Amino acid sequence: ETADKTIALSNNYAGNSWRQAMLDSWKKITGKAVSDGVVKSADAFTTAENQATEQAAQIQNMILQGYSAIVINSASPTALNGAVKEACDAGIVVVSFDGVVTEPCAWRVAVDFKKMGAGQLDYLAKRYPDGGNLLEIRGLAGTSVDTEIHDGIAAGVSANSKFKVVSAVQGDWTQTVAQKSVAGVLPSLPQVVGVVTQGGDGFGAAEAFKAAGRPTPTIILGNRDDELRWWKAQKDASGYETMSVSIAPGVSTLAFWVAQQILDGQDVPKDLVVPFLSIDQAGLEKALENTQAGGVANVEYSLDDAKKVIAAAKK
Amino acid sequence: MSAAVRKPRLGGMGRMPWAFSFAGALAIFAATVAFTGGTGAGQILTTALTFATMYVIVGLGQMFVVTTGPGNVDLSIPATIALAGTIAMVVMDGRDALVPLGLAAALGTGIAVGCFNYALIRLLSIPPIIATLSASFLVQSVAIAYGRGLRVRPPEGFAAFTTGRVAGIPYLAIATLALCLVMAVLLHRTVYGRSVSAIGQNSRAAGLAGIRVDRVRFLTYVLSAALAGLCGAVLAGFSGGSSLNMGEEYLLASIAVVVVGGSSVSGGQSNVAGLWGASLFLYLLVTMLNTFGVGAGLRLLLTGLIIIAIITIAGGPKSGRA
Amino acid sequence: MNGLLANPRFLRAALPPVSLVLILAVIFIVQPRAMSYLGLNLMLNLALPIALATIAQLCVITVNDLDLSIGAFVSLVACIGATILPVSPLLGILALLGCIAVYAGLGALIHWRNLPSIVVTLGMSFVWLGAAVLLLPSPGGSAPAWLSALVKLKTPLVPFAILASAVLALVTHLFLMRSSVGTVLRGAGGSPQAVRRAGWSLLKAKMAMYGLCGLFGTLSGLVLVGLTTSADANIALRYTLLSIAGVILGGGEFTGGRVSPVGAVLGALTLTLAGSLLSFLRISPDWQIGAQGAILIVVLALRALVNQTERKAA
Amino acid sequence: MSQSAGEKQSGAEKTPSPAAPLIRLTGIAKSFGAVRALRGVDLDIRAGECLGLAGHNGAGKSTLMQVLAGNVLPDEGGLAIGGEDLTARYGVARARAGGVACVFQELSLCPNLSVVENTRIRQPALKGFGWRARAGALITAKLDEIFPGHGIRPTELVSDLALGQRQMVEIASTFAATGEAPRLVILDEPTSSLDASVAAQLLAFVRRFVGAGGSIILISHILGEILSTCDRIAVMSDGRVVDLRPAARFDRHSLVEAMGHVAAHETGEDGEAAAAERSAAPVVASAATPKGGAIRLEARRGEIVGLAGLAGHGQTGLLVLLHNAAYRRSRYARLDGRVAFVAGDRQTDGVFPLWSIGENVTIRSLGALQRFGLIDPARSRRLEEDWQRRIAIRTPDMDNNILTLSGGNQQKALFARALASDADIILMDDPMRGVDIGTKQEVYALVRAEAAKGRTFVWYTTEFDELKSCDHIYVFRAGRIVADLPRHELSERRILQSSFEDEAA
Ligand SMILES: Nc1ncnc2c1ncn2[C@@H]1O[C@H](COP(=O)(O)OP(=O)(O)OP(=O)(O)O)[C@@H](O)[C@H]1O
Ligand SMILES: Nc1ncnc2c1ncn2[C@@H]1O[C@H](COP(=O)(O)OP(=O)(O)OP(=O)(O)O)[C@@H](O)[C@H]1O
Ligand SMILES: [Mg+2]
Ligand SMILES: [Mg+2]
Repeated sequence: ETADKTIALSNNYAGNSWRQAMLDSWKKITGKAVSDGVVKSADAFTTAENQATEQAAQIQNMILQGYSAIVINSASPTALNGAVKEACDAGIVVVSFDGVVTEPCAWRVAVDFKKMGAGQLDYLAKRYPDGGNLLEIRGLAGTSVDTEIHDGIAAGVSANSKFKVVSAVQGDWTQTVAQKSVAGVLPSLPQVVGVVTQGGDGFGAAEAFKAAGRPTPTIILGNRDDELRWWKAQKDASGYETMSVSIAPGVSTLAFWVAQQILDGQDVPKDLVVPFLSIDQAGLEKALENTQAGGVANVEYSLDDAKKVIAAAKK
Repeated sequence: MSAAVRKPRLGGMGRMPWAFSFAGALAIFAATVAFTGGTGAGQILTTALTFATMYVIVGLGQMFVVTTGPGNVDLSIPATIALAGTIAMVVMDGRDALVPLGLAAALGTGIAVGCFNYALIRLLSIPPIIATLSASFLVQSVAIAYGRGLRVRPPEGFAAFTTGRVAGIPYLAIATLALCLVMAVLLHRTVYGRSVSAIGQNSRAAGLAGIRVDRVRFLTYVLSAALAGLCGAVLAGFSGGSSLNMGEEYLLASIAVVVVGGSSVSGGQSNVAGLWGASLFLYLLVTMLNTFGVGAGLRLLLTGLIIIAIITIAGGPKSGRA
Repeated sequence: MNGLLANPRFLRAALPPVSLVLILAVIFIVQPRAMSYLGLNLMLNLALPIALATIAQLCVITVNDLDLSIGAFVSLVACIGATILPVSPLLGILALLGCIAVYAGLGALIHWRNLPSIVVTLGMSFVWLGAAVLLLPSPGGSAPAWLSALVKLKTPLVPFAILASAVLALVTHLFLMRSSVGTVLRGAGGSPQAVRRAGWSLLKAKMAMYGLCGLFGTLSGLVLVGLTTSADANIALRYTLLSIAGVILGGGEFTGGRVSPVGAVLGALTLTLAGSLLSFLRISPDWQIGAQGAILIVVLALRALVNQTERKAA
Repeated sequence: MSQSAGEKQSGAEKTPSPAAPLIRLTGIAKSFGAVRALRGVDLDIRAGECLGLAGHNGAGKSTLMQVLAGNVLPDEGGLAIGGEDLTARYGVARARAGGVACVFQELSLCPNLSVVENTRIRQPALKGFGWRARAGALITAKLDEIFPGHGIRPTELVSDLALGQRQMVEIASTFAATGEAPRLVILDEPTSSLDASVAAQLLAFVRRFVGAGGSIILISHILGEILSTCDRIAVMSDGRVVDLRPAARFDRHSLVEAMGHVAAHETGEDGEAAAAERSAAPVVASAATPKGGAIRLEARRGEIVGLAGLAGHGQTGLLVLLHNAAYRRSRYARLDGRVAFVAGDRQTDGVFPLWSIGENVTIRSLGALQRFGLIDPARSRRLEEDWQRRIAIRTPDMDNNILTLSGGNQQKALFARALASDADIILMDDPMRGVDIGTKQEVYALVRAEAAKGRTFVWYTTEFDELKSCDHIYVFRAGRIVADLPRHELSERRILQSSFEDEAA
């Protein structure tokens, strides 16, 4: 029974479409949960800048406001540990997702980022049995997600030794930055067969290749609508093939239900794994249909989904 | 540019403060080309020109603001870029016929932000650095509430223009060069330009010399925000749609191109040519380090050291009298 | 009393504490639970590193410069504190001392070549950040236990953050505003030429102020990493703008050596509390960012009022 | 200048040397780029004397003193204090150790510090516990000694003080000493921003100081001051000492002659004093003082209106008010016509330090120099050169930076800025500070000629002589206009009476 419980979302950044979709999903699902009387309230909070210190202060304020549970998309896996520990000590349930925290008292709804990186190489190995040169676009320097995906890619490359990463540039998970970085190195690069990414920078890379007048390699895409549409256009025109890997913004709703289950007294393991969102050549049209123009491909979770994930983790 | 009409008149100042940025850009370009063994030199230049234009456009506005004196800086540029880009794309609605309207909307957004900035600075006498920062938070919120983070694609024709080129030279660079010529004339040959410089040196004296200080500063902040708005529209066209975070890198970049380009941060002195040098320099620097395959940490470190080295060699302004 | 209220200088000095009290009052009304030891502690313990960074910024502003690298520097110190310091304290301390020395060196370079501080520190912000990324490519590390214990000290009656802020304000006030050395350092901001003509070395003054900036930046980083227990390379980038805003909120000015350490510390606390107030108000996420801007504007608008009385009095 | 060498020799011969010189300068030369500021100066300063230094603007007086104070290293020449050769490694510290202190032409106080704190900056020995009390006592004692009735509180911020008060603090803190008193104090135009009574206090103190065995170098463009106060007078011209005699052997006429100017004829002193009626031309400017007061300032077309009174009693404020009224509606002032301002405090109100002399001159006239909306370089060049000639700005090239000019020449550039403009009304804020006597005469003539052509001048001045050029005079006290004198009623006694009435009552 959680009808009198309050849950807060602590979000550290709102400046891109993924985060906006994440907040939208939260609002949609929790709004319904509140009106159904499942929980008393589910407020969302966002900090102005993507900074761990600001988010730590935000969490401390939530403790003060007496929330029953805090759902966190963290700016840093470790820098919030102090604040998270304080929340736990105050008897608050803390569930982290996407950007998870390492503090043992918190729950984690994690995506296997390493697998997300390695999976790209598996796909490319199938496409190009002879291997070839790769360009890697990395995320924001100094963040854990960037490191983990990169490690996954590196592991994939060493497992498929015919591939070689000839250049790695910083994309900062920002399309315009990725476009600029790729455009800068392209002139000096040999032929590349594929571009491995962290999801979301693919379209920028495609623009850069086009501007340089080079043939478009297989670019691993993310889940933004414009990327998918570009893919569709290429597919219709020339049978272009690739894949898309990403995290569904709706994972926030899964975290919400997990928090609700914990408050409900259910036994929930600390580490839960959600599959990342993967779209293949065949699923493209369907994904496009379900994606809002200019938005991102998304999956929202229900209470039952959450129960399934929890059950799977218990095994 | 038009300063050359008369022999350089900057008494004790470095004679050509902008030359260093060009020299730096050239050196870095040479190093890059040497590393790649000459492949892609032309290509690198072309892309450099493309990306430098964005820096130059926002740099122009920031330069005028910085010239109006110490403490004057516009930190609302990134938020304005995001908001204006979004509005422009929504107004253009993917139709080429609406491009002029979209550009006007972007400029209008910039002008509105500029007015708001200056209202804070003047009416509430908030120091510009904080005023524009606070304003940028509000603008960012408006952008979020208005655009909802959705990406609207630019009209085909507009996108083609922003990415197109003739003989390896991007249209965008040509257009920006024309804009720069206008700005240089504005800076050196008009009463407004002289007024900006005078206010930057001593605003009380400027007022007593008959300059309408408030009006000039107002126009300057509006100009800066309008150019940021323009940059937002162009950037959205260039990168296939607007996004909320596309302005982020322009906060530091807009300041960096102004100061590396040889304008004085203590106000009163500026030049347009240096913006190009500095923009090319900053772009080529990242490209070079990317080409060398330097990791993120080392790349940041080297970027910083090279900026400091350049400014140290170029030296600061020498004061006239002991 | 009437005379005091009419005195613009007094009003200006009173502004930072008044804004702080006002914002605190509103918080107490909106969220009565904040009115407790625990509440104050939760709201303010992350204010201490900000206050330290603000004082660091104030040192540089005193000599008419601006430090755009303090946020990156605090991040680097936090990284050192979470990686080198626990493993080999001696090396860690040496590294920190080295950082302070680099700061003092920057002061010397800026004076010697007559460089604009904004450019040099802008460059340094890349350098510090790069060093932090090299040191800690992905977030982690852990702060030495003694450091965490120290900054999380449960002092009786008044939370540690408030006590420490008060001590910080007092010490810097005594040094900068009351001591004979501090007077010369402020003079170097007010009229460098006058100070030089009186036979003081401007080079030493700049180096001292930059060195102090480095020192307070280091303290800020250490306190921060003690509170968060681990670091990442981007952890404190925001401190650059926060610290500038804090100095201005505290009644300081960008040029002319007009600064107030007590005001600056109060300004830093006000900024932190403004963030808390926003959480308590439960604004729609779309407008939360904008509300931060709005609060800054409101607090600074009070300054405008004071300035107006000042102009009338003149 | 051709006769100068001979005169100098004779001067040196005829003055028997009663004591070994305290300081001996030999062959000091200094160039700033192409400008040869000093071309080999020999000068002795004796203990217990007041040495006057006169010379046209840009003669090199300030530069020589900067050398003496250790701020500027000479290119050539030697310097000895008390017979000891200190040429090598001379600097501020050496100068201090030798007992040399200097009040510079440009104020050098820190505006953000209080009077006490500024005293501390000057006195390295003031430190440790209780330094504030000691510094306060020191500066108060010195201020009381030199300027009785100064009314300056030691805890006040310097930025809150009027210009004249700052000058007093500067002088007092230079004379104040924790340990040994300074042996030589250089005063570079110390009276330029003091009103007559305070200046008299200072000069009286100078005599006392000299009487007690100290030495003073006094630089001033007010010849009466130099003649009455100094023991010997050295005249500089174009970087050389061209004449040096005991003061008694100079009079106003010969001093001016030695400086290279034709002796000024005291023009129009009482010639037209009979013209009693105020002109009937339309009123172009009128203003009330914001502090109240019954008398309104009125200026008619073609008039020269003088503002008198002690320095810091609201004259500058009223001028700024009038200036702003030309652009914005004002409660207090109304202005009918275009306006230009000549600053007296040139550092804060006048000069644009990054610009050339030419740009500084043309800034007020840019509107008229436009063609098709753009500034026409040829026209502005013509304007610059025209005014360089008309007002004799001493520079090889108007493209040089404004700061390469001496103080007085900078002032001339500001004059040119206003006179070259299209203004009908010209507001002058004690603009002759530091302008040499020859130029002054030329500017007076220019002002009168322009007034005759219909321009109106509102002229605040601290020098009584300048009021004689005015048609109508308003006297200020405590922010109000307290007297309104037509020229034929003007007398030094009337002005002083009005200025001091309160204190007298
Ligand atoms: N730092 C400097 N750079 C260039 N020229 C200088 C500098 N200082 C002085 N001069 C030049 O040296 C000459 C002597 O100047 P100085 O200030 O000594 O004159 P002065 O006799 O004090 O004149 P005034 O009575 O107007 O103050 C002038 O021509 C001046 O322009
Ligand atoms: N409109 C204005 N804007 C800014 N400052 C002003 C303005 N009007 C007056 N002031 C300042 O107010 C002060 C008061 O000036 P006041 O009239 O007392 O000067 P004053 O009598 O001419 O004295 P002095 O010229 O000797 O300093 C001046 O220091 C001036 O700088
Ligand atoms: Mg002089
Ligand atoms: Mg005055």
